[in-house]
Amino acid sequence: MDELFEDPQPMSVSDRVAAEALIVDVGSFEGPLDLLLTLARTQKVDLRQMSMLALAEQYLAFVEKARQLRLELAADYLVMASWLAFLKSRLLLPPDPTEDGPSGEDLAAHLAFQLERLAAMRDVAAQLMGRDQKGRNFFARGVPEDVERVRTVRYTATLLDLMQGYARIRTKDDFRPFVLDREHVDTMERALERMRPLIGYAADWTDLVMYMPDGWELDGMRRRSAAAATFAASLELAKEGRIEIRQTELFAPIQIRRKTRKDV
Amino acid sequence: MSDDDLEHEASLFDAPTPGEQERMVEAILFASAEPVSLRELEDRLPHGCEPAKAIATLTRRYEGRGVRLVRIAEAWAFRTAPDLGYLMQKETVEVRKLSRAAIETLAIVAYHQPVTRAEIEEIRGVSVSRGTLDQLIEMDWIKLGRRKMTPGRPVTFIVTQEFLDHFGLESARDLPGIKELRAAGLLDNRLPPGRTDAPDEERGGDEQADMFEDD
Amino acid sequence: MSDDDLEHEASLFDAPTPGEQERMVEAILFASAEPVSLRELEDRLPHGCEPAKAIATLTRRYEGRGVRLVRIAEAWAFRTAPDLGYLMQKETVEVRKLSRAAIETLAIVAYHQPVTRAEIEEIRGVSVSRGTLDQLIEMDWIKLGRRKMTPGRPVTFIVTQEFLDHFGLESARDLPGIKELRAAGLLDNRLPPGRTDAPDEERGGDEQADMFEDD
Repeated sequence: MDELFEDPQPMSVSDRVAAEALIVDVGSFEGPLDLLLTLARTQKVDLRQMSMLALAEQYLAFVEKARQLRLELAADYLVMASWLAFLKSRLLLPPDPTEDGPSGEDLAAHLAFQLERLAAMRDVAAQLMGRDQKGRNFFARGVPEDVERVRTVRYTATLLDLMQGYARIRTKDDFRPFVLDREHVDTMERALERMRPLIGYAADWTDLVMYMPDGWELDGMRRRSAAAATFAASLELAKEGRIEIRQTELFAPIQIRRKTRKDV
Repeated sequence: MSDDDLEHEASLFDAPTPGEQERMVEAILFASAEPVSLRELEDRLPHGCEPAKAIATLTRRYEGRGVRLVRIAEAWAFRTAPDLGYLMQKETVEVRKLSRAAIETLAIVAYHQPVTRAEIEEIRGVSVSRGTLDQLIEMDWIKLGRRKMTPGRPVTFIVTQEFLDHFGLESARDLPGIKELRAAGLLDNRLPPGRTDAPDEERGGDEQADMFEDD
Repeated sequence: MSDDDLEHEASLFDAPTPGEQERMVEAILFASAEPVSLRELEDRLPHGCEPAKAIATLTRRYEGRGVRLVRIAEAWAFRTAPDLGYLMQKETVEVRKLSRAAIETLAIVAYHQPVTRAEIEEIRGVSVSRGTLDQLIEMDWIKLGRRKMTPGRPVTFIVTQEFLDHFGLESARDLPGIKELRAAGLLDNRLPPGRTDAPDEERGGDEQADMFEDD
């Protein structure tokens, strides 16, 4: 049992401490750019003057150390390492005239810009958080008096509502389902017959559904047939110049209204 | 705390100037969610402050302004000047569809006017609530007509000019008749034969004929 | 409406005196915890009022007092003077401790707005977790701006009025150090050399100018 837990080559205490410190450190970096910035700070020179080559070497050494200690580095640290290795080679080797692409200097300059920009953002973030803040340094009114909404309700109805309401009452006592020979089929002719006498009253936009035979909306097959017939009839009426049709958006109710005489 | 500390504290917290105290009280009262008592002000202000004085000055300062410093029981708070309360209201108009009962009642009045409440109830087959009629009267769509010359002399209801304007009608006679309703599929049954009880005397000849014609 | 009515209305709605207008604006601003825009003031004040003038007078009146009238983008609000914050322990709200990632992301949005998530990641050199942006949105410090007119039409983030209010800023222009950063070219969106896909070529003149517009 004991063998299982025994390290074949025990690490020295100092190695362990160093390894652990590094683990903690890696965890506290917010990505490779942050690690680079921290390393750059140890050079104690202005970011604009510092050597990107030296920085790249520092970073690569750090990654190498982590590898030796078998620390797992997130993929983006390794991506940055390979990019820095590439940068290093570009900076060290004479430019290959057959190869396109940015020069080592361009790449280094951009990295310097990125670091400087990140550093600047860190600074202003700290300045921002150091400002007087609402709820901490200054305060809003403690008892805001909300604007009271005085709501007035205005009721409305259309002529079609009125007529349907009346029809409903007149037919209530002796209601007989609308029976036709082809009982589930509405035709454009019938829809036209139905709509013509009513259309004169549609001064306002009214839903096409209102012109379907009463009760037909309750039955799927009848509803489809009536909707198609009523729609076809409304197209016919529009063609005749008697009505206008609109649909405010996709799948919104289709609405019609009569055309005023002067437009006819 | 040692004596030294106490002494140090006392000198650190020399009472601020009256003007400073006034600013402090003003800020505390502004930010507080509840009225603040003198005692609490004393607790919160630096040592040696006299909040009562600051309150007195502030009260004068805010006299006639848009907000006032008011006393609520033993505590103080800023409140909107009462004459400006109306600024804290916002009017909105909501348009709502008339209820089915109201539409039916309105339709009956329109088609059968002048009509009594009892007649409306008979036609609808259910009682008509006072509220429904009131609502329609309030909307200025129906109004009281002549009393009926029948026992009890019941009041009648008729539609108003406002009603005609709203529905774009020149007169109630322009309402489509039964025949048109039927042709439109809105009325898809036959009236039972022999039903001649409709109190429609007022309606014009043509329309009346329409209404009771079987096809 | 008859001419008489019109005249009557005109006299009814004569603009209140400047002093009255000032009281009204004072009352409305005092009553609201949120900044109130000029437009809203105009809506709520009687016809013919000039809230901008009243605000100018009020701002002077409250100078040096315990509460101040401050401008936040196109809106105004009363806030206690920052030097008195120490008196308000009772009102202090515990702000959720923000992570370093959240603070940096917030600063990047404020200084680079409108900015896409990809741009934030480019600047920080690390991916931005959905949770960080969500947290800032939930705190009402950042919000979605217009989509970028670049391939994929990515959404952008901008700071809110609440952000400006919280940090006592009149506008994004007043962010600490923003002039220097711009002068140093650190707010430019420089592409890495060799990258020609330019996902953000729209940045530049137009959008940069937007930064100083209120949204």
